[in-house]
Amino acid sequence: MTAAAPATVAVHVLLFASYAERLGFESLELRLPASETVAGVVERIRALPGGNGLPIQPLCAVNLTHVPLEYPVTAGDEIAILPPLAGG
Amino acid sequence: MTAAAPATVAVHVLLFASYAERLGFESLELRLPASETVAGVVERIRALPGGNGLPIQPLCAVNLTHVPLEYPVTAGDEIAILPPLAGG
Amino acid sequence: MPVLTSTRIDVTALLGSVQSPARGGIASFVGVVRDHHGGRAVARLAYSAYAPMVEAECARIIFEAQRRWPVAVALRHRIGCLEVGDVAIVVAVGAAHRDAAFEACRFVVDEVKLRAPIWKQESYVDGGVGWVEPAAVEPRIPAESAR
Amino acid sequence: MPVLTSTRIDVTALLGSVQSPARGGIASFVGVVRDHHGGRAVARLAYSAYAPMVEAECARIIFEAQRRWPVAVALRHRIGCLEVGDVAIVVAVGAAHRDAAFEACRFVVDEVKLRAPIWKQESYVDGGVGWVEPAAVEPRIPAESAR
Repeated sequence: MTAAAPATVAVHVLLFASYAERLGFESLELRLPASETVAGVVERIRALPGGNGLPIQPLCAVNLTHVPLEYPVTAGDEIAILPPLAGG
Repeated sequence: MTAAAPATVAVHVLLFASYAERLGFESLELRLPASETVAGVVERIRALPGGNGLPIQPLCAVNLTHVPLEYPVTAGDEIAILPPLAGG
Repeated sequence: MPVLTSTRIDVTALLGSVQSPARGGIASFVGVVRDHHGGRAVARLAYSAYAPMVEAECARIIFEAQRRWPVAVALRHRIGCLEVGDVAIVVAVGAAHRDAAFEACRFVVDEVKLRAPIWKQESYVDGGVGWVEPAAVEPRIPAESAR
Repeated sequence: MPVLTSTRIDVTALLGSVQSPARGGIASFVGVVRDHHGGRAVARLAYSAYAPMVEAECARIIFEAQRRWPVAVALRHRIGCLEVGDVAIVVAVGAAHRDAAFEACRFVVDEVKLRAPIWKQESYVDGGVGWVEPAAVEPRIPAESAR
Protein backbone atom coordinates (compact mmCIF):
# COMPACT_ATOMS: atom_id res chain seq x y z
CA MET A 1 0.00 0.00 0.00
CA THR A 2 1.23 3.50 -0.82
CA ALA A 3 0.36 6.54 1.31
CA ALA A 4 -2.93 8.10 0.18
CA ALA A 5 -2.55 11.35 -1.76
CA PRO A 6 -3.55 14.25 0.52
CA ALA A 7 -7.33 14.76 0.26
CA THR A 8 -8.45 18.07 -1.26
CA VAL A 9 -11.79 19.85 -1.18
CA ALA A 10 -13.34 22.34 -3.60
CA VAL A 11 -14.93 25.52 -2.21
CA HIS A 12 -16.57 28.62 -3.70
CA VAL A 13 -15.04 31.94 -2.74
CA LEU A 14 -17.08 35.16 -3.11
CA LEU A 15 -15.78 38.74 -3.10
CA PHE A 16 -17.90 41.89 -2.89
CA ALA A 17 -17.81 45.63 -3.38
CA SER A 18 -14.32 47.14 -2.93
CA TYR A 19 -12.69 43.69 -2.56
CA ALA A 20 -14.18 42.49 -5.85
CA GLU A 21 -12.90 45.69 -7.47
CA ARG A 22 -9.37 45.20 -6.14
CA LEU A 23 -9.07 41.61 -7.37
CA GLY A 24 -11.14 41.97 -10.50
CA PHE A 25 -13.50 39.06 -9.83
CA GLU A 26 -16.55 38.24 -7.73
CA SER A 27 -16.28 34.47 -7.43
CA LEU A 28 -13.66 31.76 -7.68
CA GLU A 29 -13.51 27.99 -7.30
CA LEU A 30 -10.62 26.99 -5.05
CA ARG A 31 -9.14 23.55 -4.25
CA LEU A 32 -7.73 23.28 -0.77
CA PRO A 33 -6.17 20.59 1.40
CA ALA A 34 -8.78 19.03 3.66
CA SER A 35 -8.75 20.48 7.19
CA GLU A 36 -8.00 24.00 5.94
CA THR A 37 -9.55 27.02 7.73
CA VAL A 38 -11.08 30.27 6.53
CA ALA A 39 -7.79 31.98 7.38
CA GLY A 40 -6.07 29.70 4.83
CA VAL A 41 -8.57 30.73 2.17
CA VAL A 42 -7.94 34.40 2.92
CA GLU A 43 -4.18 33.81 2.69
CA ARG A 44 -4.57 32.27 -0.79
CA ILE A 45 -6.80 35.11 -1.99
CA ARG A 46 -4.38 37.72 -0.66
CA ALA A 47 -1.60 36.04 -2.70
CA LEU A 48 -3.48 36.73 -5.96
CA PRO A 49 -2.82 39.91 -8.01
CA GLY A 50 -4.48 42.82 -6.16
CA GLY A 51 -5.02 40.62 -3.09
CA ASN A 52 -2.58 42.44 -0.84
CA GLY A 53 -5.11 45.27 -0.64
CA LEU A 54 -7.27 43.03 1.53
CA PRO A 55 -6.75 43.05 5.29
CA ILE A 56 -5.04 40.01 6.84
CA GLN A 57 -8.11 39.47 9.00
CA PRO A 58 -11.16 40.45 6.97
CA LEU A 59 -14.73 39.75 7.95
CA CYS A 60 -15.74 36.33 6.60
CA ALA A 61 -18.86 34.22 6.26
CA VAL A 62 -19.32 30.53 5.49
CA ASN A 63 -22.62 29.37 4.05
CA LEU A 64 -24.38 32.69 4.82
CA THR A 65 -23.21 32.95 8.44
CA HIS A 66 -20.51 35.13 10.01
CA VAL A 67 -17.63 32.95 11.21
CA PRO A 68 -14.27 33.46 12.92
CA LEU A 69 -11.11 33.00 10.84
CA GLU A 70 -10.27 29.72 12.55
CA TYR A 71 -13.48 28.22 11.21
CA PRO A 72 -12.79 24.95 9.31
CA VAL A 73 -13.93 24.74 5.69
CA THR A 74 -15.42 21.63 4.14
CA ALA A 75 -16.19 20.55 0.59
CA GLY A 76 -18.73 22.71 -1.20
CA ASP A 77 -18.62 25.57 1.30
CA GLU A 78 -19.49 29.07 0.08
CA ILE A 79 -16.85 31.31 1.65
CA ALA A 80 -17.47 35.07 1.46
CA ILE A 81 -14.82 37.69 2.21
CA LEU A 82 -16.71 40.82 3.27
CA PRO A 83 -15.58 44.46 3.13
CA PRO A 84 -16.63 46.63 6.11
CA LEU A 85 -20.45 46.59 6.23
CA ALA A 86 -22.26 49.82 5.45
CA GLY A 87 -25.98 49.03 5.40
CA GLY A 88 -28.70 51.15 6.91
CA MET B 1 -55.92 103.75 62.48
CA THR B 2 -57.90 100.50 62.48
CA ALA B 3 -56.41 97.16 61.32
CA ALA B 4 -56.80 96.69 57.53
CA ALA B 5 -59.39 94.07 56.51
CA PRO B 6 -57.58 90.88 55.35
CA ALA B 7 -56.78 91.18 51.63
CA THR B 8 -58.44 88.61 49.37
CA VAL B 9 -57.69 87.50 45.82
CA ALA B 10 -59.90 86.01 43.12
CA VAL B 11 -58.72 82.93 41.23
CA HIS B 12 -60.18 80.65 38.54
CA VAL B 13 -60.39 76.95 39.40
CA LEU B 14 -60.71 74.35 36.61
CA LEU B 15 -61.76 70.72 36.95
CA PHE B 16 -61.49 68.03 34.26
CA ALA B 17 -62.67 64.58 33.30
CA SER B 18 -63.63 62.41 36.29
CA TYR B 19 -63.15 65.30 38.76
CA ALA B 20 -65.54 67.54 36.80
CA GLU B 21 -68.03 64.68 36.77
CA ARG B 22 -67.82 64.19 40.54
CA LEU B 23 -68.37 67.85 41.37
CA GLY B 24 -70.69 68.66 38.50
CA PHE B 25 -68.81 71.70 37.22
CA GLU B 26 -65.75 72.49 35.13
CA SER B 27 -64.84 75.94 36.39
CA LEU B 28 -65.38 78.12 39.42
CA GLU B 29 -64.36 81.60 40.59
CA LEU B 30 -62.99 81.46 44.12
CA ARG B 31 -62.06 84.26 46.56
CA LEU B 32 -59.19 83.37 48.87
CA PRO B 33 -57.18 85.12 51.55
CA ALA B 34 -53.95 86.50 50.09
CA SER B 35 -50.92 84.25 50.70
CA GLU B 36 -52.98 81.09 50.21
CA THR B 37 -51.42 78.03 48.52
CA VAL B 38 -52.66 75.52 45.96
CA ALA B 39 -53.24 73.08 48.85
CA GLY B 40 -55.72 75.58 50.33
CA VAL B 41 -57.59 75.73 47.04
CA VAL B 42 -57.79 71.94 46.93
CA GLU B 43 -59.06 71.88 50.53
CA ARG B 44 -61.89 74.28 49.61
CA ILE B 45 -62.86 72.28 46.51
CA ARG B 46 -62.87 69.04 48.50
CA ALA B 47 -65.33 70.65 50.94
CA LEU B 48 -67.90 71.15 48.15
CA PRO B 49 -70.61 68.52 47.46
CA GLY B 50 -68.92 65.58 45.68
CA GLY B 51 -65.49 66.99 46.51
CA ASN B 52 -64.49 64.27 48.95
CA GLY B 53 -64.04 61.96 45.96
CA LEU B 54 -60.91 63.96 45.05
CA PRO B 55 -57.57 62.90 46.53
CA ILE B 56 -56.11 65.08 49.29
CA GLN B 57 -53.03 65.61 47.13
CA PRO B 58 -54.15 65.74 43.51
CA LEU B 59 -51.99 66.78 40.60
CA CYS B 60 -52.27 70.57 40.14
CA ALA B 61 -51.23 73.22 37.66
CA VAL B 62 -51.10 76.99 37.92
CA ASN B 63 -51.19 79.05 34.75
CA LEU B 64 -50.55 76.00 32.51
CA THR B 65 -47.60 74.65 34.50
CA HIS B 66 -47.38 71.72 36.90
CA VAL B 67 -46.75 72.96 40.45
CA PRO B 68 -46.31 71.45 43.92
CA LEU B 69 -49.15 71.83 46.41
CA GLU B 70 -47.20 74.39 48.47
CA TYR B 71 -47.18 76.71 45.48
CA PRO B 72 -48.54 80.18 46.41
CA VAL B 73 -51.52 81.50 44.45
CA THR B 74 -51.91 85.11 43.38
CA ALA B 75 -54.77 87.17 42.00
CA GLY B 76 -56.05 86.02 38.63
CA ASP B 77 -54.31 82.65 38.69
CA GLU B 78 -55.81 79.77 36.70
CA ILE B 79 -55.59 76.77 39.02
CA ALA B 80 -56.29 73.36 37.48
CA ILE B 81 -56.90 70.19 39.49
CA LEU B 82 -55.91 67.30 37.26
CA PRO B 83 -57.08 63.68 37.39
CA PRO B 84 -54.38 61.06 36.69
CA LEU B 85 -53.06 61.72 33.18
CA ALA B 86 -53.80 59.16 30.48
CA GLY B 87 -52.54 60.60 27.20
CA GLY B 88 -50.64 58.72 24.52
CA MET C 1 -48.95 73.44 14.32
CA PRO C 2 -50.90 72.65 17.49
CA VAL C 3 -50.29 69.29 19.12
CA LEU C 4 -53.97 68.49 19.58
CA THR C 5 -56.17 67.60 16.65
CA SER C 6 -59.69 66.23 16.39
CA THR C 7 -59.12 64.73 12.94
CA ARG C 8 -57.13 61.77 11.63
CA ILE C 9 -53.35 62.14 12.08
CA ASP C 10 -51.34 61.89 8.84
CA VAL C 11 -48.34 59.80 9.92
CA THR C 12 -46.55 60.04 6.58
CA ALA C 13 -46.74 63.83 6.55
CA LEU C 14 -45.31 64.02 10.08
CA LEU C 15 -42.42 61.71 9.19
CA GLY C 16 -41.70 63.89 6.17
CA SER C 17 -41.84 67.08 8.23
CA VAL C 18 -38.80 66.13 10.34
CA GLN C 19 -36.68 64.96 7.43
CA SER C 20 -34.13 67.13 5.66
CA PRO C 21 -31.08 66.52 3.47
CA ALA C 22 -28.91 66.73 6.62
CA ARG C 23 -31.16 64.58 8.82
CA GLY C 24 -30.84 60.97 7.71
CA GLY C 25 -32.44 59.19 10.66
CA ILE C 26 -36.11 59.39 11.59
CA ALA C 27 -37.33 57.56 14.68
CA SER C 28 -41.03 57.54 15.35
CA PHE C 29 -43.68 56.23 17.68
CA VAL C 30 -47.29 55.66 16.70
CA GLY C 31 -49.80 54.85 19.43
CA VAL C 32 -52.97 53.12 18.32
CA VAL C 33 -56.21 52.44 20.23
CA ARG C 34 -56.07 48.87 21.51
CA ASP C 35 -59.00 46.49 21.73
CA HIS C 36 -58.42 45.51 25.35
CA HIS C 37 -57.60 47.29 28.59
CA GLY C 38 -57.39 45.76 32.02
CA GLY C 39 -58.99 42.59 30.72
CA ARG C 40 -62.05 44.33 29.24
CA ALA C 41 -62.86 44.53 25.54
CA VAL C 42 -62.77 48.16 24.41
CA ALA C 43 -65.25 49.33 21.74
CA ARG C 44 -64.12 52.95 21.43
CA LEU C 45 -62.77 55.78 23.55
CA ALA C 46 -62.85 59.51 24.01
CA TYR C 47 -59.79 61.63 24.71
CA SER C 48 -60.29 65.00 26.39
CA ALA C 49 -57.65 67.55 27.32
CA TYR C 50 -56.81 70.77 29.10
CA ALA C 51 -55.88 72.07 25.68
CA PRO C 52 -53.92 75.27 26.40
CA MET C 53 -51.79 73.43 28.97
CA VAL C 54 -51.18 70.50 26.59
CA GLU C 55 -49.82 72.97 24.05
CA ALA C 56 -47.68 74.76 26.63
CA GLU C 57 -46.36 71.58 28.25
CA CYS C 58 -45.60 69.89 24.91
CA ALA C 59 -43.76 73.00 23.73
CA ARG C 60 -41.63 72.72 26.89
CA ILE C 61 -41.03 69.01 26.28
CA ILE C 62 -39.87 69.65 22.69
CA PHE C 63 -37.68 72.51 23.90
CA GLU C 64 -36.10 70.22 26.51
CA ALA C 65 -35.50 67.52 23.86
CA GLN C 66 -33.85 70.03 21.55
CA ARG C 67 -31.56 71.24 24.31
CA ARG C 68 -30.34 67.66 24.78
CA TRP C 69 -30.18 66.42 21.19
CA PRO C 70 -29.83 68.14 17.76
CA VAL C 71 -33.23 67.02 16.48
CA ALA C 72 -36.39 68.10 14.69
CA VAL C 73 -39.56 66.97 16.49
CA ALA C 74 -43.16 66.61 15.30
CA LEU C 75 -45.87 65.70 17.82
CA ARG C 76 -49.62 65.19 17.38
CA HIS C 77 -52.22 63.85 19.81
CA ARG C 78 -55.77 63.23 18.78
CA ILE C 79 -58.75 64.16 20.96
CA GLY C 80 -62.44 63.32 20.69
CA CYS C 81 -63.92 59.94 19.81
CA LEU C 82 -61.60 57.22 18.51
CA GLU C 83 -62.28 53.67 17.38
CA VAL C 84 -60.07 50.63 17.98
CA GLY C 85 -57.17 50.87 15.51
CA ASP C 86 -57.23 54.67 15.24
CA VAL C 87 -53.96 56.53 15.70
CA ALA C 88 -53.99 58.44 19.01
CA ILE C 89 -50.44 59.86 19.14
CA VAL C 90 -47.53 60.28 16.77
CA VAL C 91 -44.04 61.42 17.71
CA ALA C 92 -41.54 61.76 14.86
CA VAL C 93 -37.94 62.82 15.40
CA GLY C 94 -35.38 63.54 12.70
CA ALA C 95 -31.65 63.72 13.36
CA ALA C 96 -28.36 63.31 11.57
CA HIS C 97 -27.68 60.17 13.59
CA ARG C 98 -29.93 57.40 14.82
CA ASP C 99 -28.81 57.51 18.45
CA ALA C 100 -30.15 61.03 18.89
CA ALA C 101 -33.32 60.22 16.93
CA PHE C 102 -34.16 57.17 19.04
CA GLU C 103 -33.31 58.76 22.38
CA ALA C 104 -35.18 61.99 21.72
CA CYS C 105 -38.23 60.11 20.41
CA ARG C 106 -38.37 57.94 23.49
CA PHE C 107 -37.93 61.00 25.71
CA VAL C 108 -40.78 62.91 24.07
CA VAL C 109 -43.20 59.96 24.21
CA ASP C 110 -42.39 59.29 27.87
CA GLU C 111 -42.68 62.96 28.87
CA VAL C 112 -45.97 63.49 27.01
CA LYS C 113 -47.50 60.51 28.79
CA LEU C 114 -46.21 61.77 32.12
CA ARG C 115 -46.93 65.48 31.77
CA ALA C 116 -49.58 66.32 29.14
CA PRO C 117 -53.03 66.86 30.73
CA ILE C 118 -55.02 64.44 28.58
CA TRP C 119 -57.69 62.01 29.79
CA LYS C 120 -59.19 58.90 28.29
CA GLN C 121 -62.66 57.51 28.79
CA GLU C 122 -63.15 54.01 27.45
CA SER C 123 -66.45 52.51 26.26
CA TYR C 124 -66.47 48.75 26.71
CA VAL C 125 -68.03 46.15 24.45
CA ASP C 126 -70.10 44.97 27.43
CA GLY C 127 -71.64 48.44 27.69
CA GLY C 128 -69.86 50.18 30.56
CA VAL C 129 -67.65 53.25 30.44
CA GLY C 130 -64.61 54.05 32.55
CA TRP C 131 -61.99 56.71 33.01
CA VAL C 132 -58.50 55.30 32.53
CA GLU C 133 -56.45 56.17 35.58
CA PRO C 134 -52.90 54.87 35.25
CA ALA C 135 -51.17 54.22 38.56
CA ALA C 136 -50.99 57.90 39.46
CA VAL C 137 -47.38 58.89 38.92
CA GLU C 138 -46.35 62.35 40.07
CA PRO C 139 -45.06 64.28 37.04
CA ARG C 140 -41.66 65.72 37.67
CA ILE C 141 -42.13 69.35 38.59
CA PRO C 142 -39.30 71.53 37.30
CA ALA C 143 -37.53 73.51 40.02
CA GLU C 144 -38.03 76.78 38.15
CA SER C 145 -41.77 76.23 37.73
CA ALA C 146 -44.54 78.62 36.70
CA ARG C 147 -42.82 81.94 37.34
CA MET D 1 -41.41 39.31 2.10
CA PRO D 2 -37.69 39.63 1.34
CA VAL D 3 -35.76 42.32 3.18
CA LEU D 4 -34.04 43.64 0.07
CA THR D 5 -35.92 45.60 -2.54
CA SER D 6 -34.81 47.62 -5.54
CA THR D 7 -37.95 49.79 -5.57
CA ARG D 8 -39.27 52.56 -3.32
CA ILE D 9 -40.11 51.40 0.24
CA ASP D 10 -43.72 52.07 1.29
CA VAL D 11 -43.28 53.25 4.89
CA THR D 12 -47.01 53.52 5.62
CA ALA D 13 -47.65 49.94 4.49
CA LEU D 14 -44.84 48.65 6.71
CA LEU D 15 -46.16 50.53 9.75
CA GLY D 16 -49.60 49.08 9.09
CA SER D 17 -48.21 45.57 8.72
CA VAL D 18 -47.03 45.39 12.34
CA GLN D 19 -50.20 46.86 13.83
CA SER D 20 -53.05 44.75 15.20
CA PRO D 21 -55.92 45.33 17.63
CA ALA D 22 -53.72 43.96 20.42
CA ARG D 23 -50.55 45.88 19.45
CA GLY D 24 -51.02 49.51 20.34
CA GLY D 25 -47.45 50.78 20.07
CA ILE D 26 -45.47 51.03 16.85
CA ALA D 27 -41.87 52.21 16.99
CA SER D 28 -40.09 52.74 13.72
CA PHE D 29 -36.86 53.90 12.19
CA VAL D 30 -36.53 55.33 8.70
CA GLY D 31 -33.04 55.88 7.30
CA VAL D 32 -32.78 58.39 4.49
CA VAL D 33 -29.87 59.17 2.16
CA ARG D 34 -28.07 62.23 3.52
CA ASP D 35 -26.50 64.97 1.42
CA HIS D 36 -23.12 64.93 3.16
CA HIS D 37 -20.70 62.29 4.38
CA GLY D 38 -17.27 62.85 5.87
CA GLY D 39 -17.43 66.51 4.82
CA ARG D 40 -18.15 65.77 1.14
CA ALA D 41 -21.39 66.65 -0.65
CA VAL D 42 -23.11 63.44 -1.78
CA ALA D 43 -25.02 63.43 -5.07
CA ARG D 44 -26.33 59.84 -5.00
CA LEU D 45 -25.28 56.40 -3.90
CA ALA D 46 -25.50 52.74 -4.79
CA TYR D 47 -26.18 49.98 -2.27
CA SER D 48 -25.07 46.46 -3.13
CA ALA D 49 -25.49 43.33 -1.05
CA TYR D 50 -24.68 39.68 -0.60
CA ALA D 51 -28.39 39.10 -0.97
CA PRO D 52 -28.89 35.51 0.25
CA MET D 53 -26.85 36.23 3.36
CA VAL D 54 -28.74 39.49 4.03
CA GLU D 55 -31.98 37.52 4.00
CA ALA D 56 -30.56 34.79 6.24
CA GLU D 57 -28.90 37.18 8.69
CA CYS D 58 -31.95 39.47 8.93
CA ALA D 59 -34.19 36.46 9.57
CA ARG D 60 -31.88 35.55 12.45
CA ILE D 61 -31.97 39.13 13.77
CA ILE D 62 -35.78 39.18 13.74
CA PHE D 63 -35.88 35.77 15.38
CA GLU D 64 -33.54 37.03 18.12
CA ALA D 65 -35.70 40.13 18.65
CA GLN D 66 -38.84 38.02 18.94
CA ARG D 67 -37.21 35.75 21.52
CA ARG D 68 -36.51 38.84 23.67
CA TRP D 69 -39.69 40.86 23.17
CA PRO D 70 -43.27 40.02 22.16
CA VAL D 71 -43.21 42.01 18.92
CA ALA D 72 -44.08 42.01 15.26
CA VAL D 73 -41.20 43.23 13.06
CA ALA D 74 -41.12 44.51 9.47
CA LEU D 75 -37.75 45.25 7.84
CA ARG D 76 -36.86 46.51 4.36
CA HIS D 77 -33.56 47.68 2.92
CA ARG D 78 -33.29 49.17 -0.51
CA ILE D 79 -30.48 48.29 -2.94
CA GLY D 80 -29.43 49.85 -6.22
CA CYS D 81 -29.16 53.55 -7.01
CA LEU D 82 -30.62 56.03 -4.52
CA GLU D 83 -30.83 59.82 -4.57
CA VAL D 84 -30.41 62.16 -1.59
CA GLY D 85 -33.67 61.99 0.40
CA ASP D 86 -34.60 58.46 -0.70
CA VAL D 87 -35.52 55.97 2.02
CA ALA D 88 -32.77 53.36 2.39
CA ILE D 89 -34.01 51.34 5.37
CA VAL D 90 -37.22 50.97 7.36
CA VAL D 91 -37.65 49.02 10.57
CA ALA D 92 -41.17 48.94 12.06
CA VAL D 93 -41.97 47.16 15.31
CA GLY D 94 -45.43 46.67 16.79
CA ALA D 95 -46.00 45.65 20.42
CA ALA D 96 -48.65 45.89 23.09
CA HIS D 97 -46.41 48.26 25.05
CA ARG D 98 -44.05 50.98 23.96
CA ASP D 99 -41.02 49.76 25.94
CA ALA D 100 -40.85 46.56 23.93
CA ALA D 101 -41.53 48.39 20.67
CA PHE D 102 -38.73 50.93 21.20
CA GLU D 103 -36.18 48.43 22.47
CA ALA D 104 -36.80 45.87 19.75
CA CYS D 105 -36.72 48.55 17.04
CA ARG D 106 -33.41 49.86 18.27
CA PHE D 107 -32.04 46.32 18.51
CA VAL D 108 -33.01 45.44 14.93
CA VAL D 109 -31.58 48.66 13.47
CA ASP D 110 -28.31 48.23 15.35
CA GLU D 111 -27.94 44.56 14.44
CA VAL D 112 -28.73 45.12 10.75
CA LYS D 113 -26.06 47.80 10.54
CA LEU D 114 -23.59 45.54 12.33
CA ARG D 115 -24.35 42.22 10.64
CA ALA D 116 -26.12 42.56 7.26
CA PRO D 117 -23.63 42.30 4.34
CA ILE D 118 -24.57 45.48 2.51
CA TRP D 119 -22.18 48.01 0.95
CA LYS D 120 -22.55 51.59 -0.05
CA GLN D 121 -20.75 53.46 -2.84
CA GLU D 122 -21.21 57.21 -2.77
CA SER D 123 -21.02 59.53 -5.78
CA TYR D 124 -19.94 63.00 -4.75
CA VAL D 125 -21.07 66.31 -6.14
CA ASP D 126 -17.43 67.10 -7.00
CA GLY D 127 -17.32 64.03 -9.25
CA GLY D 128 -15.52 61.34 -7.23
CA VAL D 129 -16.89 58.05 -5.96
CA GLY D 130 -16.02 56.20 -2.77
CA TRP D 131 -16.88 53.06 -0.86
CA VAL D 132 -18.17 53.88 2.59
CA GLU D 133 -16.14 51.94 5.12
CA PRO D 134 -17.34 52.60 8.66
CA ALA D 135 -14.67 52.11 11.31
CA ALA D 136 -14.55 48.35 10.79
CA VAL D 137 -16.35 46.85 13.75
CA GLU D 138 -16.21 43.10 14.14
CA PRO D 139 -19.78 41.75 14.06
CA ARG D 140 -20.51 39.57 17.04
CA ILE D 141 -20.12 35.97 15.95
CA PRO D 142 -22.63 33.73 17.68
CA ALA D 143 -21.02 30.83 19.58
CA GLU D 144 -23.15 28.23 17.81
CA SER D 145 -22.31 29.64 14.35
CA ALA D 146 -22.84 28.17 10.87
CA ARG D 147 -23.34 24.54 11.74
